[in-house]
Order: sequence, then C-alpha cells, then structure tokens
Amino acid sequence: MIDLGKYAGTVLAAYGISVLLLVGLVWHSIAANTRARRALEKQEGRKDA
Amino acid sequence: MLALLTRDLRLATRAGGGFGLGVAFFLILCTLVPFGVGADTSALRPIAPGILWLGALLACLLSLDRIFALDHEDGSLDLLATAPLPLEGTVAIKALAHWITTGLPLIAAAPLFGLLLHLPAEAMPWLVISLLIGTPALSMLGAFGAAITVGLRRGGLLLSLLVLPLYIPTLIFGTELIRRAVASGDPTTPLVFLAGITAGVVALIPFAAAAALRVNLR
Amino acid sequence: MLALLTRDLRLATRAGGGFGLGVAFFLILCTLVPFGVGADTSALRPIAPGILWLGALLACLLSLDRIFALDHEDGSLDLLATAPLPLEGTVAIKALAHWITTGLPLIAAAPLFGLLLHLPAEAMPWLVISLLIGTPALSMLGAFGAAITVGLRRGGLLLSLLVLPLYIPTLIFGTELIRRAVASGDPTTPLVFLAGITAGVVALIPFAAAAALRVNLR
Amino acid sequence: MSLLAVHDLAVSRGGLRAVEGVSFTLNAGEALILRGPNGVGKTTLLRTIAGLQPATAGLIEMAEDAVAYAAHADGLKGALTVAENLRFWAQIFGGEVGAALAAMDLEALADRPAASLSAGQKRRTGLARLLVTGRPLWVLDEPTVSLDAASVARFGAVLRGHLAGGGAALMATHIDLGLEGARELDLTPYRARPGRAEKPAGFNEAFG
Amino acid sequence: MSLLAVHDLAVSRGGLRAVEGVSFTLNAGEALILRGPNGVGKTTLLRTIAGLQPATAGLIEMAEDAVAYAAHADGLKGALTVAENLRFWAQIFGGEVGAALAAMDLEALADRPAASLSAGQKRRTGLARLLVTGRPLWVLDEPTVSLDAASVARFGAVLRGHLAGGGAALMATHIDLGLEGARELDLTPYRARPGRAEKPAGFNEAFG
Amino acid sequence: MSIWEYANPVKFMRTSGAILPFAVAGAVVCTVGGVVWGFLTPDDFRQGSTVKIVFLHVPAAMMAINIWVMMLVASLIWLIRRHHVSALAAKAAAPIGAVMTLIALATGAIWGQPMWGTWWEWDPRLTSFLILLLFYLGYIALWASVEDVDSAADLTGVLCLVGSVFALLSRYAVLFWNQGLHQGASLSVQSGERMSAIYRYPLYLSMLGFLLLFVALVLIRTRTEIRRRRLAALQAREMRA
Ligand code: HEM
Ligand SMILES: Nc1ncnc2c1ncn2[C@@H]1O[C@H](COP(=O)(O)OP(=O)(O)OP(=O)(O)O)[C@@H](O)[C@H]1O
Ligand SMILES: Nc1ncnc2c1ncn2[C@@H]1O[C@H](COP(=O)(O)OP(=O)(O)OP(=O)(O)O)[C@@H](O)[C@H]1O
Ligand SMILES: [Mg+2]
Ligand SMILES: [Mg+2]
Repeated sequence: MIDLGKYAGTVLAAYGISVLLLVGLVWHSIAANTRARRALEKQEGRKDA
Repeated sequence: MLALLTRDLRLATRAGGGFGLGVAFFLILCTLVPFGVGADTSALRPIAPGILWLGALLACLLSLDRIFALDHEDGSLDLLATAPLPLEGTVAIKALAHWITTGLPLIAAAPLFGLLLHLPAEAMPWLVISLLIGTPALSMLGAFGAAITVGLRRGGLLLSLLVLPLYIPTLIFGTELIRRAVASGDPTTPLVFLAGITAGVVALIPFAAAAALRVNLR
Repeated sequence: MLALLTRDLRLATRAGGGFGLGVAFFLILCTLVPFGVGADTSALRPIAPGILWLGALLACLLSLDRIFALDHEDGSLDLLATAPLPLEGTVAIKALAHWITTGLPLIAAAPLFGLLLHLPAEAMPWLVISLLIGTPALSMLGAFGAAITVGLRRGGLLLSLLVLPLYIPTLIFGTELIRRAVASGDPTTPLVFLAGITAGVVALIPFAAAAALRVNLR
Repeated sequence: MSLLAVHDLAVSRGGLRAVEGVSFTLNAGEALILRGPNGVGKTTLLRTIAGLQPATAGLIEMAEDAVAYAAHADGLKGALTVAENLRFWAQIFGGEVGAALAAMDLEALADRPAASLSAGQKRRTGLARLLVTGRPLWVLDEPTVSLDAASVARFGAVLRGHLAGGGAALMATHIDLGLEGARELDLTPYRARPGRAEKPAGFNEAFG
Repeated sequence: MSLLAVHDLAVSRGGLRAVEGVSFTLNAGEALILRGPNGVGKTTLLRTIAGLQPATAGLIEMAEDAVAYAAHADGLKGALTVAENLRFWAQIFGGEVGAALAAMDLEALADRPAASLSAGQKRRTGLARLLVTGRPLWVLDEPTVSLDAASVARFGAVLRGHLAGGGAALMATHIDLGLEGARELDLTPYRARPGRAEKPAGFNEAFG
Repeated sequence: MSIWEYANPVKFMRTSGAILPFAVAGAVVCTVGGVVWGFLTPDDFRQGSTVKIVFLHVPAAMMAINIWVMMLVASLIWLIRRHHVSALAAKAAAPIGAVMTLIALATGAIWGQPMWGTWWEWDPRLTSFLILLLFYLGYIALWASVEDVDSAADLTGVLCLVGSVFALLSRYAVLFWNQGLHQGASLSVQSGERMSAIYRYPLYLSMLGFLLLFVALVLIRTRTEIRRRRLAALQAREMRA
C-alpha cells in the first residue's frame, strides 16, 4: 500500500467522493436504460399480440 | 394517515424535482449573497447564520403553494375532506410531507452551504440543530398560509406576505441560537423558545389550517 | 402598444396591491435581515447595498409569475398573440409594465429601506442610480423566465431556479457600482457594464421570450 | 332503515340560497336521481350532503362515515399509476383494489400512469374509487360525463350491484342509466325565492 | 377573391397529426362550419389557421392580419368593466366600441366589471370583441357555448351582418345557428392515419 | 453520407449500438488506468500527496465545461435543423455535466482545505463553476417540468442558448468582482512551470478516460431517451386510435 503521508484523508476523500459520484451516475444510466428497454419490449410485445 | 404521507412523498419524487428544487433555490441564494455583500470571510462570517436561515425560510416559502394547490385543482382535496381522516390530521400530514421534502433536504444541505458562507466549524452543529427544531414550525405555518390562500389565483406573493410575519419569531430565535452557541456556548434560552414555538405551532396550527381549508372548500 | 401598457397598469392597480405587494415584501425582507444578522451599524453598513439589491431582486422575482400567467389562464394571451402586435413588442411592454409596477416602487422605497439598514448617506444616490439602471434588466429577464414557464403548474420554484442565475451579472455590477462609488468615487466601469447588460438584455431578450411564448401557446 | 333522510333542506352558493325546502329519504337498495336545469343547485346540494359545506337550513340525517362522494374532478394523480391511485384510497378507506379494477375493466391499464389516460379512462378510474371506499351511500355528480356507451352500461351494472348489496345512490345526471325503479327528483320547484330569510346564507343575503 | 385558401393542410396536437389533407377556400360572404366528433381536431385546425401554431404540412393562403380568433376562453379581465375590456381591444385593433356594444345588447352592462357578469353575458362580451377588431375573417371555436336561445339568435344576426358586409367566418359548432347557405365540412374523413410521415409532427411521430 | 443522417432514431440506435462496446471498453480502460496511475504517482515536493487529486479534478473540470458546449451545439442543431435525436442528446448530457461539475467542485473543495486552508473561497474560477452548476440544475429542472416533449425540447434549447451567454457574462462579472488564488493553466505551454512528465501522462490518460466515459454515458443515456420517446409515442398512438 502506498503511503499518502499527512494528506491521506484529503486524497482518499477526494477519490472516494469522485468514485462514488461516477459510480452513481453510471449505475443510474444503466438502470434507467434497462428499465426503458424492458418497458418498450413489453409495449411492443403487447402490440404484436 | 401513513398512506397519505407515502403518497405525498411518492408524488414529490415522481413529479420531477420535488426534493431537489428547494435545495437548488437555497444554493442559488447562498451563491448570490456573496455577490451582494462581498466575498471576504470577515464580511460573510457574521451574517452567515442569518443568511442560511433566511435562505431556508425563502426556499420553504416558495414551495408552500404546492401543499394544497395541486390537490385542490385536481379535486383530491374534496375527496380527502370526505374521507375518514380528520381534516386536521390531513393538514398535519401534508405539512409533514412538505417538511420531509423541503425542510429535511435543506437541513442536510445547510452545512455544505455553511461552508460556502464561511460559517465557523463550531457553529455547524448548532445550525443543523436550530434548523431541525425550527423548520417544522415553518412548514406548519406555511400549511396554514397555503390553506388560507388555496382557492386564490396568484396566491404567491400574498401567501408570502401572510406567512413571512409569522416566521419572524422562529427566524429570530433560530439565528440567536447559533449566535449565542458560538459566542458563549450557552444557547439554552433561544433553544427553549424555538422548541416552544415549534411545539405550540405543531399542536395548534392544524386546527386553524383545517378551519381555513373548510371555508375554502365549501 | 400604449393601450396594452395602460391596461396592464390599470389591472395592477385595480386587482388589489399590484404596486404595493412587492414593496411590502421588500420591507419585510429588510426588517428580517437585522433579525438575522444582528442590528449593529458596523455589521449592517457594509452589507447594506448588497442586501438592498438582493431584496429588490427577490421582490421582483416573486411577482414575475404574474407577467404572463394570468393572461394565459383567461385566454387573453391567445388573443394578444393573434392581435396586430408583434409578440416581441407584447413581451417588452409587459416587462415594462412589470418594471413600472414593481421596479419603480422598489427604487422609490429603496432609500427609505437604506436608512433602516444604515446605508451611508453618500451611497444613497448611487443606490438609486444602480437600481434605476439595473432593474429593467431584471424585469426583462424575468419576463423571459415567465414566458418559459407560463404553461406549467407550480412554476414558482422553477421560475426562480431559471431566472436567478441570469440575474448574477446584474447583481454583481449593481452592488459593485455602489461599493466603488463610495470607496473611490469612480464607478465608471461597473456603470458601463451594468448599462451594457441592461441595453443588451432589453434589445435581445424579447426575441427569446417571444420564441418561448410561441412554443407555449401552440 | 333509511340510509339518508333530508328534511326541509336549504343549500346556498355564493352567499345566496340556491334551493330550499327539499325533503326526501333514501333507503338501502334505492337510487335517487336529481334533475333540473343548469345552475339550479344540484352540485351544491350534493356537496352539502357529502359534508363539504354546511346546510343553510334543515336537517340531514345519516350514519357517520356513510358517504362516498364523486365529483366532476376525479382527484387522480397523473404521476401515479391507476393501481397506485386506487391503492391510496383503499388504504385510506380500508377497501380493496383488485375487485374495483375488475369491475371497471381497468386491469389492462393498472400500471399506466394516470396522466397518460384518455378522459373516459380517467373517469372509469375515478368511479372505481367508489368501490374501493366500501361506503354504502354514493353521492355522484354527473358520474358518466365523457364515458362512452359501453362504459356507461358497465357503470350501470356496477351501480345495480351496489344497490343489490344494500347500498344506495344519490346522483345528478342528465342521461339515462337504465336503473329500473330509480326515483327522480326535479329541483326546479324548490328553487329558492329571494326574500328575507330567518338565517341569511351569507353576506349577500344578510345585506340583500 | 377568396379570403382564405387552405391546401392539403395537416395539423397536429400533442406531437401527432390530428387531421390531414384538408383543403377548402372561403370567399367573402361565406361561412364554413366544421363538424366532427369530440377530439377529431377542430380546435387544433382553427388555432392553426389563426396562426397560433404552425401547420404540420400544407399551405394556408390569406391576407396578413385578416383573422380575428375567438376561443373557448373569452380573455376578459374581471377587474375591468365591459366597456374597458372592449375599448382595450379597440385600441389594439383600431375598431370602435359603441356599435359592438349595441350589436350584442351590452349597453346596459357597459359599466359593470366583467367579473360580476354571468357566464352568458361574459360570452356576449367576448363575441362583441369580434366586431371591435374590424377583421374580415372570423375564426370561431364553439361561439355559442353557454348562450341562451335569444342570445344565440342575436349572434346569428350579427354573423349574417358580418357576412353581408364582405366578411367570412370559419367556425366549429355543434348547434344550428340558422345561417342559410353556410357550408359544412365534416372532419371525420380527414382524421390522420398513423404511419411514417415525411416530416414528423413532433417527437411522437418521429419515434412512433 | 451526411452526418445529419445519424439523427434518424433508428439509424442512431444501430450506429450507437455498434460503437457502444468500444466506447465502454475504452472508457473503463482509460478512466481506471488514468486514475489508478495517477493515484500511484509520487508525491509533489510542494503539494505532497494531494497532487494526486489533479487526475480527477482537472479532467472533471474540463469535461464540465466541454459538456455544456456540446449541449449548446446539440441545442442549436435541434433548433435549426430539427433533428430530434440531438435534442435528446442534449438532455442526456446534462446530468453527466452536472456530475462532472460536482466532482470538480468537490475535489477542489477537498483540495483547498490543505492548500489554501479553507474549504471554499469565492475565487473566480470556483465561483464560475458554482454558477455553471446552477445553469445545469436549471436546465435539468426545466426538462423535468415540461410534460410535452416537443415544447420541452424547444424551451430547453432556448434556455441553453440564453444561459450560455449569461454563463459567459457571469464569468466576466465574477472576474471583475473578485481576484483569485486558483492556479492558472499549467498544462499550457507558455506558462513557465510546466507540469512534469510524471504527472502529465497519467493526466492525459485520465482526461481521455473522462472523455470516453462521457461518450459512453451520453450514448447510453440518449438510447434511454429514445426508448422512452418510442414508448410514449406508441402509447400516444394507441390512445388516439
Ligand atoms: C471547488 C474548488 C475548485 C474548482 C471549482 C476548481 C476548478 C478548476 C478548473 C475549472 C480548472 C481548469 C481545468 C482546465 O483549465 O482545463 C482547474 C484546474 C486546476 N485546479 Fe482547480 N478548482 C478548485 C479548487 C482547486 C484547488 C483547491 C486546487 C489546489 C490547490 C486546485 C488545483 C488545480 C490545478 C493544479 C489545476 C490544473 C491547472 C491546469 O493544469 O490547467 N483547484 N480547477
Ligand atoms: N363560486 C360561485 N360563486 C357564486 N355563485 C356561484 C358559484 N358557483 C356557482 N354559483 C351559482 O350557484 C348556483 C348553483 O350552482 P350549482 O353548481 O349547484 O348548479 P348545478 O345545478 O350543479 O348546475 P349544472 O347542471 O350546470 O351542474 C348557480 O346559480 C350558480 O350561478
Ligand atoms: N395538450 C394535449 N396533448 C396531447 N394531445 C392533446 C392535447 N390536447 C388535445 N389533444 C388531443 O388532440 C386531438 C385534437 O383535439 P382538439 O381539441 O383539436 O379536438 P376538437 O375537435 O376541438 O374536440 P372538441 O369537439 O371536444 O372540442 C384530440 O384527440 C385530443 O385528445
Ligand atoms: Mg353541477
Ligand atoms: Mg374543441
């Protein structure tokens, strides 16, 4: 493990928050996309039926 | 009762930005203040508690018309009034929902915005405490104002005029709490008053608001 | 054009408090500030110009939804759009009417409220001048925001969120004007910028606002 | 036993009495249809009986919590789905949703947000709310507005089922619902005559 | 010469075309009545011709500033008197108020604030506005809603006067105004068929 | 083949579906690589280990501005050429831009604590970013509030246009209002103290990563919007029938 010195908290907080935000954004994008795809498939399936 | 609360919360999250708009407005206000009064810490620090309280108050104020207006327009309010819920309970629940959607996010965001205004670190917990105790009174008084103006067109400015004077005691004791806590470490007196006002408002205002609502429904 | 202006002004006076409400709100804000930030002269004096500008800005903001919303509800806006007036002209006139009913009273009342906040005497004329030059831009930008949100329910908070960021340059140059005038006696630069922004806004924003209005009418 | 008894009722709107001297009783299994030209005061009367406004004079006798009211506005939340809308009222009144959805043929629409419904579909959802309340006395203000013929028939069947199950209905409607045995009450003769009332309905009468 | 010529017009609402392929001309002295069931697109068509929304396809030929539009909403200001309301429009359009007041029998009401009028009186004021505009082409959306029989007859007379004076009228109405020689156009056959359009009317067609 | 043809939703879905795996792979590799590499760089003699923050801070700040510019371009394409997908792309990009702005603000604020001894300073650069965040929030809120998509697309387009002008104006106003303590652009060549290579290369990689991440996300989100529109269109047609 690398030594971050006296600024460990600062650096880790910055990385932590950024990663959290990015992961949240990615997760939201993918989840919304999946939801939209499912809903659309359901609708188109029903239309064909 | 719980059903009403969950419905209102669900509506706030579904209908786009119920939670976010108030905080966003709060953020804008906190951004604008330094443009007005100058950016140096010495200018901002003393006024920070007041500005934060004012910002919370205005953000709360601007979302008040949503408490009853939408339900009135689509007829839900009529139906709620004939439902087996006391109208006082409905009012209280709606004020609670307003507090959860507006007050709580504001309280959560307040320390962050405190940073922007250079609020000293030792004041932060007191800021949160004072808001936590004081904002329920804001929501409840706001519900009263909203109940009075529910049928009116352009209730906005009128609602502000009715409600703002009612907010003055809460505002005074809220900021005084922070100031005394930082200055002398003993915020007991304003804390007691603040809590007293909130308790009194939460206990009594629902009756006044329900009465106003009944008048506006008939 | 003139007919539209006189109609709007007449409506503002007839329908109860068009002129007064904004000033009343301004007054409440100015009285709340000392409660929030403490009443001593040394604390108030440096922030007075900023507070006055912010108060004017918020009072202006709260009356914005009246610019188009009422005309939209009762159908007048449709009729105005088919009348032999360019929609851009209609927008400009309505912003002017808003300025006359809200901005002018605020400007007239500002020195009085400046006294409340211990604004130094030499700053008074500059306060009035800066408001006089800056507030038309506020009304016009507000008309733009009102045009964008005209059809929406609960436009209030959204309108603020859209409009307030647009107010930032005006606010900065307006308060900077007062500050520099008092500090160095030479407010030329901010004055030029302020006037430039107002001129640009008044010249161009009507087109954007009319475009937004057309979208909302169709 | 009668579910609703109205004695010499006067109701008012805008500070003036609209109809006065109205009396009737409504027993379990009965339906009463209010008739009368626009503006005579049907809506006002129904709102008074639903408890939304006070009666100006007269007496309304009924059990507490007996009324379910359905007005022009459906009180639907566009952001919620049909099922969510009904479930909310079910939680408030303690009824259940499934049967109501089936009765008004809303199963296919259950998961659609109410905002995306057509006017008639919205109306059906609003009427399904009545079933969810479990209340015996339905007070209905023009329940079939914007319904097509098939839906009107379906609602008529629901209404007959409600009456057969010991319920009652008081409604204002201009169309024929095909309810055999429903009584009618024309409000025109009860239109209030101006004149000094013992108890003014509002400022307009007190100073009239 | 024709006051209005419409060629192969398609109009849309909510991002979908409502009617398409509509063509007609309207000469001075003519009246054309649009018919069709609720929701077919009459209001949409009228608003398009009035210039409130763009046409999705097709061509509308008419002189600039020829249209006076009257919608469901009257655009009255409750705080102003009847005369003040009309005078405002007279100043905008350059017409005059006196004749309009007389034509719609509003002289007795001229100084009453519009807020205190009954629905029918409000409507009459809204129709008087048409006379004040001095425009040749009237585009009317259900002009006689909430008018009583006498007022409908009076409006019919005003309309005939307008046509006789070289004007024209395009209107959507469900009742009979007693205009001999008025043409009718049923919009039902022009209802838009879904399908890939060259130029989508909005998102709903672009992605449909 | 014209670039405009990509605006056709079907074609966009097909093309973006083909590009997407590469964009995602590139985004993952470059972002993770750049950030990890950055995290492993040695400490700076002045800033200590805090220098590692730059590998998040600068790419996020860069993207925050560039995304707004992309939204402006997309809005203009929509307003002028009426290509529906570009309106949806602008809508899809806004939350990404807002998050980038937030990351720049958050990392900057955290960085400021040891460097300047304060979490926040009303420095022009920082203030401008706060204002940019406000514009993002307003834009997103407007999209969320207007129910009719056609109107929403037009209104947000106009707002983006006007907002861009005022964001720029605000930047000058803020510069006029307060002098800053934020460092200048040390990547640019003319500045004397150019960032040394050990920091520069991971920074480039991480910037590329953030760019690719944006591309991947904006594609995914645009596809989401297209699917939602298609669903709404089908439902609208069903209802009209
Ligand atoms: C919340 C606060 C901050 C914000 C919004 C912010 C914003 C920015 C922006 C917009 C850039 C420009 C990127 C570019 O030009 O491509 C930047 C670069 C930079 N910032 Fe910050 N910053 C903040 C705080 C800080 C702090 C506290 C430090 C460190 C003491 C810092 C150090 C840097 C460095 C080293 C660069 C790179 C400059 C370059 O090489 O171009 N920033 N920041
Ligand atoms: N807000 C109001 N203020 C004053 N008077 C009103 C108001 N609303 C209704 N009225 C009047 O009260 C009377 C009764 O109205 P009500 O709505 O009960 O009639 P209704 O019989 O339901 O008519 P409809 O068949 O059109 O529904 C009418 O004469 C009407 O003009
Ligand atoms: N705001 C809206 N959003 C989406 N669709 C709408 C909207 N308003 C109307 N529509 C739809 O557009 C179509 C045309 O409506 P329009 O109002 O033109 O009908 P109309 O012929 O005037 O009906 P009516 O006889 O009831 O007045 C209808 O199918 C309606 O459902
Ligand atoms: Mg009625
Ligand atoms: Mg119509």
